[in-house]
Amino acid sequence: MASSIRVRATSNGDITEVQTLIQHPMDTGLVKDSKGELIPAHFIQELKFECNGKDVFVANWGTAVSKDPYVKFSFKGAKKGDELKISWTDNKGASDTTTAKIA
Amino acid sequence: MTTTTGPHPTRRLILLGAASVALIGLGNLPFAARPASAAANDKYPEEAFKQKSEADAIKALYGRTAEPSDKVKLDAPEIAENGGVVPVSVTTTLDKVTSISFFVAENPYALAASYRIADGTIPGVANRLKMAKTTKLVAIVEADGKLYSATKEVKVTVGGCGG
Amino acid sequence: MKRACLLATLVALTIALPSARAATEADYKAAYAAAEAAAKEAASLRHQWTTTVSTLTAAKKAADGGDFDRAFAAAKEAEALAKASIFQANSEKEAWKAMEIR
Amino acid sequence: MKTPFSLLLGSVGAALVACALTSPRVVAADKVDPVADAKAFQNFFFQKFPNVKREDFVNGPYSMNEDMKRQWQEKEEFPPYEFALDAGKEMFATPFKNGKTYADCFPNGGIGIRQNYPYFDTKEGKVITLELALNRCREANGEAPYSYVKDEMASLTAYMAYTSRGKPMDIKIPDDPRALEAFENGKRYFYTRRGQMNFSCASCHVQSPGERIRAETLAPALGILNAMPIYRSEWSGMGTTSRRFVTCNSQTRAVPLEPQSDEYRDVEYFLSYVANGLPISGPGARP
Repeated sequence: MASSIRVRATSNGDITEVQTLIQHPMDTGLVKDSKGELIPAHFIQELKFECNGKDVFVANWGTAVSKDPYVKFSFKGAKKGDELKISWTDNKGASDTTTAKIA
Repeated sequence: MTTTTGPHPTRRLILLGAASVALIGLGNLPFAARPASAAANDKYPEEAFKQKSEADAIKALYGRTAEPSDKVKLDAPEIAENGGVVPVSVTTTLDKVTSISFFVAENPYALAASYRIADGTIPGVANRLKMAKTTKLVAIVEADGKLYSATKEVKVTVGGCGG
Repeated sequence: MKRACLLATLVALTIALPSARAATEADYKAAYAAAEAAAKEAASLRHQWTTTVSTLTAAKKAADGGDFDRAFAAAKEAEALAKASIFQANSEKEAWKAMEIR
Repeated sequence: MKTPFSLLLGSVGAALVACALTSPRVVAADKVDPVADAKAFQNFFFQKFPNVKREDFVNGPYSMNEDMKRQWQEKEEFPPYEFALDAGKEMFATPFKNGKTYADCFPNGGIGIRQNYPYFDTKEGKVITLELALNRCREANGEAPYSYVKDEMASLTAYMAYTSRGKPMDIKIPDDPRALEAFENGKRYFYTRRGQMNFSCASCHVQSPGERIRAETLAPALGILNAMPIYRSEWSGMGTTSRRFVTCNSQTRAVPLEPQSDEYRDVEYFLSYVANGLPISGPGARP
């Protein structure tokens, strides 16, 4: 199955811009389903971006991050072809990881 | 989605994750070299995410208050197209930034997201947040151990003519 | 706009009928049957309103609970709504042309 | 009640004259003229919004409001329908149990043809929409049909729309009285008031596009289906044309019809035809 993480990392000069879209329900635990029962909270808590063995960006998320979450940031010190490792863990202990080459 | 469900309750997994992050951190010292500031520790700020009000959440996360600064540029829509998906971003000209966080005052829990900015990472982030209703949105940037903030009001209401 | 006010008065008029004494189950049954017939006609004209359906269900629920006053009133209201939607369907057969871009 | 015969005759005469004066097309009104209708429809919007570029009308509410257009363009960098698009592409290539695929059911393998849907099938004498054709393809190959309002149908139509992006809408009305009748039926549905709110599609999308109903900015009717299927933040999920018609009905407190019922297929035929020439922009992201 395709990874839940879509990532686009493009570098120009020394700055690499990273965009990520992750397939995840991000349930708040405050919403009821059609039968009126509360849908339990299920959301990504930590999302890590690692490049050349260093954590360049770490996100700690609560329940207010949108469904299929998106995040964009940039960092220096990487060049075309370097590998970016992205991994997330959610409050149920599930996790997923992927790697992407910087274009 | 390859999901590896942790054998033990999530707390164990998070601590494990946090420990490994700390090790890497020590490995090349970007975090350790920074003066010890409350937010830069690597544990998932469980307490801060539990706070209802924005003031309590800031205190729980950073342990002190922030002062407004025009060096923090917060971009958010005036009227949210939809409360479930509000594009929000922040950039700043401050340097030695170690953390950026977003607080949605009127949400059940104010702290929405907190980002740890490593050395060499541009201090800025764009993301999409949920907002329960018309609310004050606060962005906090931690730079060189001090807190700077920017605030904007975002109008949120339901759409449609009400079936 | 004139047609909308006409519609509103029609609905208000039929609901405002004062029911002097407490409604009995028989009153409710008669009112419900009339409402259901009107709703069927509205459905056949493909102009049913969601509020007609929900008011009919509310009437039935009240009746099942033995509260025939509320059930009777709800059935009357459902009938009024169904009649209004029938009026809308018939008047719109020609009225739509007024809004057409020519 | 006996009205003098002459009085009656006079009033009928007056009415006829008045009628002839008011609308030059009174004679033509009975004969269905889609070409003239489409021309009038497009000119109405081009004149009402002179500074909206013609092809921008397909962007719905975003063609009406700069601030929302900025929010939309930000989202388009990494749109939320990305997952549905990939799923649709995968489904499109996955053979049925009998080894055939969707490509065998459609001209040109189903690629780049969305702009010709819906079309009028002269054999069956009715409008065939892309969603109906997809389910027929599934049934013809021994597969169960998908729900018209759920994700699978949205993913398939998202992929097919994506392969037609930028191509001008190109709907044909054959010279067949039943096709003209379907077009007219769709037009009648579009302008007919329904529901307790007593709104027609035109009340919102012709009389007040660009204005708000609470937080939502209303899209112009011109090109309103060019972006289908759409990922709506409100649904935090994909929606097909069928799902949009059903939800629009319930918003005006009208009981929705069956997805793909005659009225829905005909109004899709009408709305697509009058948008001929405007580019396909699906799948779209909407509030």
